[in-house]
Amino acid sequence: MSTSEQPILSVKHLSLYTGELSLRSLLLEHRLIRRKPVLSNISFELFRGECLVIMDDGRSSLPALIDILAGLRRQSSGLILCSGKVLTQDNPRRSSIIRPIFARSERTLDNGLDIGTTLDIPLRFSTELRPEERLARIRRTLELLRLPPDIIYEYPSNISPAESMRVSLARALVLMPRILVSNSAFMDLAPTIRAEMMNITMMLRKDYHITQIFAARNIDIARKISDRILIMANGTTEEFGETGRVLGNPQSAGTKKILENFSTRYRYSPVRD
Amino acid sequence: MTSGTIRHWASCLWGTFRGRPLFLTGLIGLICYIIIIAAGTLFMGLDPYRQNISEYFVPPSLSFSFETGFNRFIMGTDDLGRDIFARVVFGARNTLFAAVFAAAAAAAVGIAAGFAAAISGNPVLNILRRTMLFLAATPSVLIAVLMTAIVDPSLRHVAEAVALSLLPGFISSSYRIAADELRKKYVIALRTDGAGKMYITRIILRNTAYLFAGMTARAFSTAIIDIASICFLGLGAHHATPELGLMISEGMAFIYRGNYWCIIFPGIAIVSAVLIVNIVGSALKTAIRKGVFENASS
Amino acid sequence: MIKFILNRLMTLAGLLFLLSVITFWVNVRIYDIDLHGQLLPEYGKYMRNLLCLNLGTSDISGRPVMDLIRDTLPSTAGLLFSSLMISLIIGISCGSTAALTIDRTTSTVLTDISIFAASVPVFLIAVFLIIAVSLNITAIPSSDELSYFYEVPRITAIRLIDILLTDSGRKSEMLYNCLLHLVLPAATISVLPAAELTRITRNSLRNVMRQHYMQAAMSRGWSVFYIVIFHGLRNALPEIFIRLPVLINLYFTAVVTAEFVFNWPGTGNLLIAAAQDRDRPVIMGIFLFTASVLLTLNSVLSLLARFTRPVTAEQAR
Amino acid sequence: MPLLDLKNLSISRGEGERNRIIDNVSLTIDQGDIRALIGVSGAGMSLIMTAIVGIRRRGLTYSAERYRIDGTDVQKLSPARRRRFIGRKIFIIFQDPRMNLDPAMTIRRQFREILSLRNFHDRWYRYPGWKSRRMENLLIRVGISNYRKVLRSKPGELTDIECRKINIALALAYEPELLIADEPLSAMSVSSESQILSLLDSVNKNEHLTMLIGTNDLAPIAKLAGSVSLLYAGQIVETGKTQAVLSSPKHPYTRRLIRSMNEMGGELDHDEMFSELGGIFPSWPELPIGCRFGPRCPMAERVCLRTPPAVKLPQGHVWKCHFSAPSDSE
Repeated sequence: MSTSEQPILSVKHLSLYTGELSLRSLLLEHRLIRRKPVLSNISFELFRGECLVIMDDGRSSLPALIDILAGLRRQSSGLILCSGKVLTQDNPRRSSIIRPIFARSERTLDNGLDIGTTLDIPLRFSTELRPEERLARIRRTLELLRLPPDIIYEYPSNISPAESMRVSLARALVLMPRILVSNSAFMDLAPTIRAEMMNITMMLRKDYHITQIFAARNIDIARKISDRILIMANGTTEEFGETGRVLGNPQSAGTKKILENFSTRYRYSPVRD
Repeated sequence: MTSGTIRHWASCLWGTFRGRPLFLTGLIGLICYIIIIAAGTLFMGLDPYRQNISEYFVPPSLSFSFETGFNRFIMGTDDLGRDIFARVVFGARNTLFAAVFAAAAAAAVGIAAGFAAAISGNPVLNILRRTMLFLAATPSVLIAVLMTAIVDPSLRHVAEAVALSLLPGFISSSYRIAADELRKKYVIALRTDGAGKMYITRIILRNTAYLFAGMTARAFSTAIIDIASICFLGLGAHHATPELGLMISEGMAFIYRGNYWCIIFPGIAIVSAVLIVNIVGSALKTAIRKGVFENASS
Repeated sequence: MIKFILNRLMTLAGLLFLLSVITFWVNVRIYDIDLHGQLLPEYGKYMRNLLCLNLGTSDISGRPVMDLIRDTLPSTAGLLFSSLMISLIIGISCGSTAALTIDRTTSTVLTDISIFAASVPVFLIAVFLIIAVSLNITAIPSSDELSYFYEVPRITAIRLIDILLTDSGRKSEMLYNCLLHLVLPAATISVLPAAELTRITRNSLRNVMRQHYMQAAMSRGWSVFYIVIFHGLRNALPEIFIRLPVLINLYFTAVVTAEFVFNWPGTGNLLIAAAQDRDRPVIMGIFLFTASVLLTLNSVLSLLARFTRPVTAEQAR
Repeated sequence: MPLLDLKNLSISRGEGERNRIIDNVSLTIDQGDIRALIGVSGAGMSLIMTAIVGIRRRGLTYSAERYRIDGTDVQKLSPARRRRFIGRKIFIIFQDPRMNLDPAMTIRRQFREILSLRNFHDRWYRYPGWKSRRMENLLIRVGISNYRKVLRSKPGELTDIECRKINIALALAYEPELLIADEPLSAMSVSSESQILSLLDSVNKNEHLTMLIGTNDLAPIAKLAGSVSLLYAGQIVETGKTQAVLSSPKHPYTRRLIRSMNEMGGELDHDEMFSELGGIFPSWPELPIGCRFGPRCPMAERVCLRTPPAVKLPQGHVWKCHFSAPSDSE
């Protein structure tokens, strides 16, 4: 796609600090509140239908970044622009623009609500559709994810883990958001299930041009699915760019370190024949 | 749908009560208690105040003789010849009504305040919640004593004192429960779905209803005990009024003469009431939890 | 952490202030002081009296309230302490047993017993103890703290200690007599808190036993007793501390009732007597005293709960 | 003689073959071997592991035909002695690294506890202060340089990777014969993962510590594990030396798994679809009747759906399928 068009998501100088009351800093730095930087000055751009994979190296703050993008936390400074317009945390339309995928589905589904209601809630609160339209939308989403249509009468306790995984994906998709965000738990699934999920997201990217942001730890996956990659270390941007270029000839030390750490002598190397 | 839900809840309730014999006995006991109180206070024309000086300290018996028919006082009479059965029935009614009032008021106000403080992180409400620590440390007896300093003692004031002493517990624990739920993953997911505060409140209330049922039942039993104790200490109802605790404190004067029945029957009434409330309360807790979370049957 | 301590201290101060205001208002209502325009001076005077521990004088006996409290408090303290020990030992051991033998008969039996015990009012326990024990075993008295033929010099005002300190020839029988007097009240008081403590310990310990570190410790094959004491109860402490205020209320009611029934020369008995003949200064004084003590106790408990709770990863980050 | 010899362990939720959550699982682990146990979440890995160390869930019935730890028949021991025996021989590390450590105890105290409760019959380091010396050595051994601070702090103040290393250090201090690790790599960043892997390897090489590692992805530890067992819906479908299994997988599920590993490992180009395994993983109430993989097997025949297959075993490479050497029909 042409990079001339304006980016669908552009993050500018995003920073996050946590402050805590501490006597030591009061005595040493004469400040009652000690600020600990979690994210400092993260900025990247992403175009429609692209897939960004964010990787980090240990003790850095990838979850915080994902939370901010998903709208679960508030950044200390910096902007998140969605197709040119500033996207605030409490934007009522937010959930139809950028949506998180909750990979730990068994915890994020309310055991008291049946799947239909769970899928209906986002539609009810951020669209003006009539009930039958909402139901139609839900059915379409279910068949898109190859889930049985009568699963909407089931309860989370009665469906298998794989199904509930798809259900939480459907929950993210009913609003047909422009951007999907997911944390790394999405990538820790068993290979066979992961393959299915990867296929679904690829299909979404190809056919519906949904932009996707994944946090990943597996470089093979990153190389496979992502167009751009953001390497973070200690809460700062280490390297950002086209996946092929970054992983092809890494410039920064952090990227090199990740690459060499990933391909340990224990990792399975496919037999080429 | 509605009929389905009704059937679902009915099945959950009945299943729970049938599940454990303890629960079943509790249910039966509750029904008997209600029947006895209703019949005794409304239909049987008993009078807890009438004194027949001629026959004081009549021992309880179910004896039958052709002249007099059944013994009129199945639970005997006290020092003034008042029918203890009548006094127990009316006393149980008074005590239970006061306890119901206290528990219900405390539960309603407390849960509402706790949830409001938790969900709208309103500083004013939270300061109020903090000040509730003050009451949390003051037992009902103490409040009752303070009230006697201001107003004349009466059952109503006792009930108010007990409600006041129950309130802070409700507020703090409902706040804690709501805060814990708000931190859970599924609520966060709801928030990202764009659900409003009211809806989230509804969901949380639904998922924690069983906890509150248990709490309210415990508060009810505590209220019964406290009211009885306060009246026993002579800080509550006026002497003539039939009240279980009061009856016992009056009867204590006679146990050295061996007239145990003055205190045994009120005692049994109190203990059975509290036991029934506890058992039925825990049964309801289980049933509601089943009804909310085990939807496989519906 | 500092923030938390400051927070608690400020709350405590605010609450004590609130308490003083309430009692002041009650005083105003009782002795209908007309404070037209001079509310603050009146309150200042009241506060000054409070700060000099001057709680007024009793209407009946005419003695200062503070002296009354000082006389009666030690015996209450002794009673409270002994029953506290009993109920702590019984409650924690029963609760741990119930938590360990979960869904076995032992656990259900213990739980049902605790439920039953928790649903018997204190005064009933007292009355039934009198009927069952004191009327049959005449050696065990059912009233007062020490029989009248012994006179003990007031040293610490706690009878047991005084007896131990005296050098009279009849020390041993005095001690025996004192303990006999202690039996019934202490037993009465300790039943309810023990039952409640059993419930609390059982629930919180059961939650702890589910954790992975407990399962790991179990899988090491160490003695269950050791694991429960040093890992289980240690980690159950915060939960227990959070629930303890309930116990405080129970203790208060129990102590007052027991002192009333067994005619124990303690503060509770004094309070009830004052309430029955509307001796307002005594009521107000004891209320103020007890309320502030309980209030401080609650804050201490919440601080303890906070300190015993281990740091979680979120707080550490 | 194998260190762990477990034959036909079954864990069931009631009567009948379809209620067996764990169905006749046999594990024999040789001295000094690293056995990888591969299965998706819900296949029952953690159940098997907790059963091995003798932790039983409520409402489940456990049965095993044979359970020996180097030669001693554990089932013959009295419950108390069994607990002590198993505890002496096996050390288990659960998935969440932080929840393995008592959150209220400092690391030093936990080391102390392990070093003092496990009685070492007169060892060379029985001199005053050997405990602290030893725990510091162990912490350095697992690659924690600031051991003084770590020993002082409580689990809540440490990072995940530190907690994992401490778990391994505790295991080394305990000197078990068998180390059971459940998902030792889950939610680890890349560099921490490599650290843990090399640590496990060196421990296995130097201390000759036998390991049973449960994980849902074989790829990261393919070269580490000497032998591998694949778990599917509570049954072990294939067991063998890792090389043998990787080079000539027998069970269709294994082949599918290895194929998806190949694809993940870069066999496909960018944005090319993965090949999928249709259907969903069966979980307890809906366990299939015949071969549990039957409904999803690409080459299933009628017999697969009717009768559970027998176990085939040429030279230590065991698999559970009706067809002896299935033709590659994919």
